Amino acid sequence: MPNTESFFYMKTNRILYSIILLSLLNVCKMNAVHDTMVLDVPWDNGTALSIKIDYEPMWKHVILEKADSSGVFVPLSVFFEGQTEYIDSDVLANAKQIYRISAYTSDRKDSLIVVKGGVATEQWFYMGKLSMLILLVLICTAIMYFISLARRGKALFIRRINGLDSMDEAVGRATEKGKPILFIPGIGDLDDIQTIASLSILSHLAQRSAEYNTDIIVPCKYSMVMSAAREVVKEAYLKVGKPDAYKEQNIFYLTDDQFGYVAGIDGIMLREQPAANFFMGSFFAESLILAETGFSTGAIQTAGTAQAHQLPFFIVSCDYTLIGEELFAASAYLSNDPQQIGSLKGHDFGKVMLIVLTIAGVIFEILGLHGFKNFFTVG
Amino acid sequence: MKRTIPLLITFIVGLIVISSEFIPHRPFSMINSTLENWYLSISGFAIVLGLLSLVQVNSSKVYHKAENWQYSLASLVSLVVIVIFGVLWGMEDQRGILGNGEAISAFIGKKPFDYLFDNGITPLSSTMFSLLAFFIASAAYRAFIIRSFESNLLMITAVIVILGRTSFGPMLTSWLPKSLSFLHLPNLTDFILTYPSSAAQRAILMSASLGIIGSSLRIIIGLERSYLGSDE
Amino acid sequence: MVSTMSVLGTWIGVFFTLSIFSFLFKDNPFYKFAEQVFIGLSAGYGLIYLIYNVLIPNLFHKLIFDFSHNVILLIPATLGLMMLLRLIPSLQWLSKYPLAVVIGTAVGISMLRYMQSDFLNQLTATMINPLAGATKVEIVGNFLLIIGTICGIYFFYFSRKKEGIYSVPSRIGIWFLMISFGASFGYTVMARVSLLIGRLDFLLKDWLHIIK
Amino acid sequence: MKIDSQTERRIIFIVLFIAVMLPLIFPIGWTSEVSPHVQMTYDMVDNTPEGSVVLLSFDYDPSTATELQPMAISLIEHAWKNNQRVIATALWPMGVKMADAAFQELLLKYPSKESGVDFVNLGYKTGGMVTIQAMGRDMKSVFPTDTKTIPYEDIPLLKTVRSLKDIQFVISLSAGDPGIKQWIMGAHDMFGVKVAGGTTAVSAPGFLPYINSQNQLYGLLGGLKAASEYEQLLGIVGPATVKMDSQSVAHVLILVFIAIGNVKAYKKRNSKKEGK
Repeated sequence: MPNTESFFYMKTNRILYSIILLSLLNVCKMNAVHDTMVLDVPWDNGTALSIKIDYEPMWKHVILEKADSSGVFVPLSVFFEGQTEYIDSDVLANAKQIYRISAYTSDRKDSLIVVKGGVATEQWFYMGKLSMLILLVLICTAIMYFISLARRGKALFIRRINGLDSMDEAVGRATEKGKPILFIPGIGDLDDIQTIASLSILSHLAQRSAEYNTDIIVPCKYSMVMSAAREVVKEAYLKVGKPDAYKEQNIFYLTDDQFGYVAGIDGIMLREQPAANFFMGSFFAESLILAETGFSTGAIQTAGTAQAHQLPFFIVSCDYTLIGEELFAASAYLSNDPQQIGSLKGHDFGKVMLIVLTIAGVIFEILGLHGFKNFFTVG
Repeated sequence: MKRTIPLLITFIVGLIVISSEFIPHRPFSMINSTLENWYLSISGFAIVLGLLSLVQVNSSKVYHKAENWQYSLASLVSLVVIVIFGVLWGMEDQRGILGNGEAISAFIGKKPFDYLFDNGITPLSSTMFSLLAFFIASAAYRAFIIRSFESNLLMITAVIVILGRTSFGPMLTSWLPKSLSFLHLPNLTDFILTYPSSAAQRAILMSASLGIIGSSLRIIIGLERSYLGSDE
Repeated sequence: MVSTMSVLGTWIGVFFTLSIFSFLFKDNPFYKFAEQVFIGLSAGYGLIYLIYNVLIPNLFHKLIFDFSHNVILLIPATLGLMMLLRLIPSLQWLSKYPLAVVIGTAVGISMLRYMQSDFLNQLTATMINPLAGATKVEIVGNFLLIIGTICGIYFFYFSRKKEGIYSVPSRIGIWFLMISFGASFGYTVMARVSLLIGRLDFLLKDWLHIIK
Repeated sequence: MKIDSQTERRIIFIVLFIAVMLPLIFPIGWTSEVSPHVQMTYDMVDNTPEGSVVLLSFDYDPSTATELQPMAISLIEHAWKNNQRVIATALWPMGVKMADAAFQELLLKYPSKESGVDFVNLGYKTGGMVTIQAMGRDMKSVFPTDTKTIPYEDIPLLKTVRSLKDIQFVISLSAGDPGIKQWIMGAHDMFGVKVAGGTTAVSAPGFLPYINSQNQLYGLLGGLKAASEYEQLLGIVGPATVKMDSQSVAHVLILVFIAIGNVKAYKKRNSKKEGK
């Protein structure tokens, strides 16, 4: 690129100069570059322009430059053979951009320059995300519809989920043994929806433990999770009418460090000997350390995570494991709360939609009709 | 009231974030990035809460001479020491309030904070993590027993993949004729990982995404509010 | 002096390494000590790191040196401080405001990102022409991929009892899940052993100098 | 002979410990085949033009360094061999130090590479995906300075880099969350930047669905084996290659454990039947 730069090296007023040059060249070389267009990329945030060039194959080197704020052209891209479009996605909205296209033959004896400008504008809708919006609206509407159905008292069926009934038994066993129960809300922060799902399960378990007068220990990896967990447990104790039994010091922060947190929990398991362990939320590599240490202390263990690659470890080391969506279904199933069950029905609607769309997509692909898949392709 | 306004805030903020995904026009596109930056700062402050809880729990153990209080003292001391080091001389290329502590760095080879990191946190963290090697062996020994059809599937795939990932696993099946090359261990491992395993992972991801979308929606419209706690 | 300190550093590292390993045998004072030091050090590390790398450059530095352009940053600063009001019982309720902003932002973003990456993109990735595989093995694989995905999703369908004909796809779904879990487990062994190798490498190389 | 389960565990632990240690002291020297996802990553780096700016995100901490650090070193070395310029960032606090360590080690081999010109370490930011999205809009606002507190605009390497879109590819070396997934969602899905990943062997299967026709992920290095394969492709004998022997021995041992476990369970079942 630098050697071609030197050929047309101009210090002042490059734009004017090149326009004159362009008109001269165009006279002697008609038809060489059929068309050059600088177009706004439609339906976006006005930060992209599409530069389209239609040129004869004789032009082997096509260089695209863009004028910066002082009018100096800086190189942007070199077209490879056969390339006809370049998307400049680094453009300020609503400001005129000037591009210079220089084309050379392979022996560099002949050359041609075109200067064009264009404006990228902000639109009010991202067309590329239409399918996402439609599906999102469909799912959300379905969820809200089922929630309102449930609230109006319609009985909605949810099948049994393995492992959930045993959670209450585990709390019961801890009570018999006079040992505490340990609840780990995962290592995700409060911005992880799994953590929030985990907190609604905690709410249920805290109620049970309050009823049975069993201590519930909740070590947290993040301060915000700790604050929220305290609120949740406090409310649960309040609900069953035992606000005085609530012990704030049992819900505490350990450290933000993944393995520091695990080391601390292992210590708690060995020293407090909880009779029931619950691992609910987002887990990573630490899953097996927790589950195996818990196993060696003989606790009943229930785990639940949507973190697909940690599931095998929970499955081999825990008594019950909630897999993926089951974690989100759990609090609906446990609480029997109509709005949560309604929501779960809405998710099921989404699953049916997924299955139908997948089958339809496969059929369209087999038939060679790619429009269907393309419509759902975003980004 | 004390809970209604926060719920309203969550609703408005959530709605802005979602709509700005689809509306590329200002001001929506700008509000979103602003909110994203705020998020960083707010969560930055929150860590203080956790540290105070840690100090509270441990100092009360020390104060009341609870069982194992000596260890709580160790925890407090290490916390205080590393924080003081960090505040006084900074970390890495960041200056502390006493500057870069050239003299002390010359003495121990690096800043005291970094020294504690390299010789304290690093070995502790990696050793804790390495315990997994032992646990995965004991879990395999205990759990991979021929039982039901489903658990056998789990065990057999695990064994194939364990073999396929070693250096010599491939040698075991390299004699197979070309027509049966898909049974060659590395190929079989890749096949399992690329097709059936991917399919299951996809099913988990897709259905869980619905759970996440649903929970998010419930939080935005204020139905799920456990994280805010009681209304007092 | 530097070399003495670095030798001392290695010995500290060795002490902590062996203390943690001793946990495999049983709980003991060395592990208890190492565990508590670990918690203290890493919590302190997190705080210092956050101050130097997030709060100072993104907030304080901007507010102090270029206040007029960054007035808006007073909002997150205030919200951050409000988060700390949790410590004062009578003002605890105020900490729910920043929490609401944080959750609102996080939830909005998760909803969109999971919709796009885990729902839509995985959906379109499964919309394949199974017959387009280059080899027989690929074609079989493609069919398995489609069937496995569909049955797997059905496994998570909660609105119907798994009885009679309806139990079939869900059962197939479990098979796929089990294969996937087995594969993940097997694949992981390697990683876990690597970690142990890393520690042994430290003990044998940096400490005992047995290996190069 | 009756052994309780605690003792049994301890025996397993000790045998494994010794079995992993011995090959480190007495190396064996097995070679391995290169798997396709490693090749894809290698090709992506190899096909990126000279002078390009690339980004390596260090989303791990010392605990996973055995697996991920050799990848970091190989990837930086590969980029430098091709005269690409490397930006290091971290979504994990301790990743910053891992990046520094990797650069330091390679500077011994490539003394001509210059900080700020051939590489720069921008450090850590919290926030995961939120941060990545912000980087896609404006890198400077996220990283006002590098880790040496040199202002963004004074770093020669960053002259042409305004946002993520100016970066040829992102490779996230990730031990968990935030990591590859956030980069896929934030950088690829939102801004169309090529993303590849290096991760621990355990997390790798979870990312395979992202290697698809959408190219959400351009390649994936999973664990030490992938790292040693990458070293093989680069033609160097690195730390990963040496450690593969121990690996293989440990794998066989675990298979032996599984076999013993089954024999034991079988005997137990038989004796129960006889007991009846």
